[in-house]
Amino acid sequence: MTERDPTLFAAPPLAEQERMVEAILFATAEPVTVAELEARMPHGSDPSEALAMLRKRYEGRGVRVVKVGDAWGFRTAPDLGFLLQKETVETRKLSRAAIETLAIIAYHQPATRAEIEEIRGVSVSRGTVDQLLEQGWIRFGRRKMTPGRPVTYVVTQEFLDQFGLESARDLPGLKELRAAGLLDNRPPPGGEGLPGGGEVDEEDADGLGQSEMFEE
Amino acid sequence: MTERDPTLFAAPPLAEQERMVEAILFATAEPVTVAELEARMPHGSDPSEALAMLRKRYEGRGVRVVKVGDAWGFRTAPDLGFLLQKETVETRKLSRAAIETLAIIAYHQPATRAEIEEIRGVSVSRGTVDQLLEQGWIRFGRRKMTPGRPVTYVVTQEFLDQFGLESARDLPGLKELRAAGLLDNRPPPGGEGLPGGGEVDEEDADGLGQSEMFEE
Amino acid sequence: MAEETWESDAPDVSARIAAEALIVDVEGYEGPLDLLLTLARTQKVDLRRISVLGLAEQYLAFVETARVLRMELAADYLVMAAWLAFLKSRLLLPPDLSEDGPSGDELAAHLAFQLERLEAMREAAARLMARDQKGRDVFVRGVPEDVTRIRRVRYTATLLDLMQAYARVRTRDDFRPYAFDRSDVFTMEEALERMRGLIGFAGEWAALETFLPDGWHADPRRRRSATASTFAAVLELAKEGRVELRQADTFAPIQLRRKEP
Repeated sequence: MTERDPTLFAAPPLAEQERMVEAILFATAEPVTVAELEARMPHGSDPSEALAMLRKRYEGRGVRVVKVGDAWGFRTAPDLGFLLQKETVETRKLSRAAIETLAIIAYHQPATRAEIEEIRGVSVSRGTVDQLLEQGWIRFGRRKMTPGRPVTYVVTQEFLDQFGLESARDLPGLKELRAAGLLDNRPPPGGEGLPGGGEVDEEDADGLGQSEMFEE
Repeated sequence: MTERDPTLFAAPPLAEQERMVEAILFATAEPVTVAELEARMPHGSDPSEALAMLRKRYEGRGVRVVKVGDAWGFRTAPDLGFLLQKETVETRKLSRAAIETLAIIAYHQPATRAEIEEIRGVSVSRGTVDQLLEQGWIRFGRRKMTPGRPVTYVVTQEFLDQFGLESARDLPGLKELRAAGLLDNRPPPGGEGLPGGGEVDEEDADGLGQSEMFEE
Repeated sequence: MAEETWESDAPDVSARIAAEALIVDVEGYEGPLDLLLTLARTQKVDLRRISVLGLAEQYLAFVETARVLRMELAADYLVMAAWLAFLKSRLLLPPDLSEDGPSGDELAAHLAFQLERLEAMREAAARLMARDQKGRDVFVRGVPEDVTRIRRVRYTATLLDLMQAYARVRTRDDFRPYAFDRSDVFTMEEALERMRGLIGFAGEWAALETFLPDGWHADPRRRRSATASTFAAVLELAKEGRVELRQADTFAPIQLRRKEP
C-alpha cells in the first residue's frame, strides 16, 4: 500500500502512457477497461487521456481503437476485412429463431422468456437460448420483480464486441423503434394473449422494458 | 488468378498498402512473410515498401514491427513487457488460526513450531505458516540450539509496517491488554459457580463489550 | 362453414394461388404469428393499415386449404385459427355491451401491433447481422500475447486483531470452553458450595436425593448431573469430616447426616 509513494514516483509523461496503453491493448484480444489499464499502469497514470490520444493516432489506420461497452481494444478496420477472410473461423450458423431471439433480447433487454415468446408468437426452445448463452452473447440479468420472479436475459460485452457496438444504445434503429412504440411492452387487451404467444400475465407486461437498461 | 488484370486494376496507393500490411500483421496468428503479404494484397502491391513504412511508423511506439525468421509480426516494445504482467490483488481477512499464530510469533519470537503449538494448544498447519510467509509478515529466524535444531520464525519489517509498530517489543503485554479491556477477564468456572454462565463463546471473546462486562 | 368462408371470402384467384404456395412451405414458418405476418405482406399495405378482418379470413382460408390438402398443422396453428374465427365474429357483430372483455377492435389493434412489432424485430435482427462482425469483417489481434496474471492475495488484519488473538490464546487455559451445554450441568463446585450451606441442617439421616437443588429433579440429564456432583461434594465433605454417609445395600439410597464435631 505504501510501496508507491506518488511524491517519489511521478506518473510517466503522457506520451509514455500512450505507448503503454498501446502495448496493453495490442496484446489482448479481449477489450480492456479503463480500470484495468489503470491497475496495470504506473501509479498516477491517466489512461483515459492516453486512450483519447491513442484513438486519434489510429484514426484511418489499418487497425483502430474501438470502444466496447466500458472497455477498449484494437480491431482491424472494417474495410480491410476482405484481406483477412482467411483467418475466419466459421462460426456456427445461427438459426433464424436464435437471431430473432437475440435481437429481441438486445432491443428489449432485460427480456424474459415470456416476453420473447409474446413477440415471436412461438415458444422459445431451450436450445436457442443455450446457443446464445454459449456464444457469450447473452447472459442472465436480474430477475423481474413480477410474480414468479422470472429470469431475464441481457446482452453482453461480447455481443457488443461481435457487432461493433459501443453500447446497447447504439443498436441500429433503436430510437426509431422506441419512437414508434414498438419497444413498448403493451399488454394484450383484457389480459388475453394471442394463442400461440407466450402467456404473458398482466403483471409481467408492465415491466420496465428497454428503458431500464439505459439507466446508467 | 488472372481475374485481376494489372492494366485494369492499378495497385492501391502505398499508404493504403501500408494499412493493409498493418491489418494483416495485426490479425494473423503467425508472423507473415513478404511472399504471403504479396499473395494477400491486391495485385501490383509492394509489400516490402509498405512494410518498411510501417516499420518506421511504429519506431518508438508501444508495439513494434519485428522480423521473426524471414517473417514479420507485431511485438510489444521490450521496455513495456512489465505491463503485461497483470497482478490482481485480492483482499481477504486473515484466518483465526493465522492471526493467532502470527501473534504468538510476534510475542515470542524467535518461536519454533512446537512452541506455537504448545501455546495454541493445537497443531499448526503448514498452510497457516506458508500463508504468513507468503504475506511477508514472518520469515525464518535462526535455528534453535536445541535438540533437532528446529527452525524458528520471526516477524519482518513488513509486519511492523503493517501493524504500525516500531519493533515487536512495542506490543502490549498481557497486563496492558487486560487493562485496555482487550483481555477477556472472566473468572474461571467454579469461581462464581453460575450454572451456564461460564461458557466461553470463542467468537464472543473478541468482543470488547463482553470483557468489559466482567471487568472488576 | 369453413368451406363457405373459403368460397365467399377468398379475395381473388391470385390470393388463392399465393395461399396454396404458402401451404407448401408450412414447415418453414416460425409459428402462427410468422404465418400471419407472411399473409399480411400479401395485402401489400403498411402493417398499420392492414385489414385484420381480411387477414383473419386469409388465415382461415389457409388452414382450410391445408385441411383439404390433408396437411397436418401443428396445434398452435389451429388454436390461432379458432382465435381468429372468434375475432372475426367480434369484428362483424355489433358490440354487445353486456359482454365482458375487450372489443373486437381492441383485439384487432393488438394483433396489428404484434405483427408490426414482429416485423420490426425481424428487420432489426437483419440489420444487426449485417453489421461489420468480429471474425468476419473486423479482426482481433491474431497473437494475443501472454498476459500473465499473477494472483496475489493480500490479507488484512489490524493490530487490534493481533492483540486480541494473543489475549485469546494466552487466556484460553484459564477457562477452557466446555464441549457440552452447561445449562444442564451442575458442577461439583456448585454442589459443594450448596452442601456446605445445607449440611448444618442435616441432623437426621436423609437421602442424598433430597439435597438436589430445585429444578434438578425432573429432567433425567439434570438429575444425573446434580446427583453426581452432589455425591462428589458429599464425599469431599466426608473427607473433611463434616458428614457421615451410609448405604444399606448395593444400589440402595445413599443417606447422609451432619457429623457432630
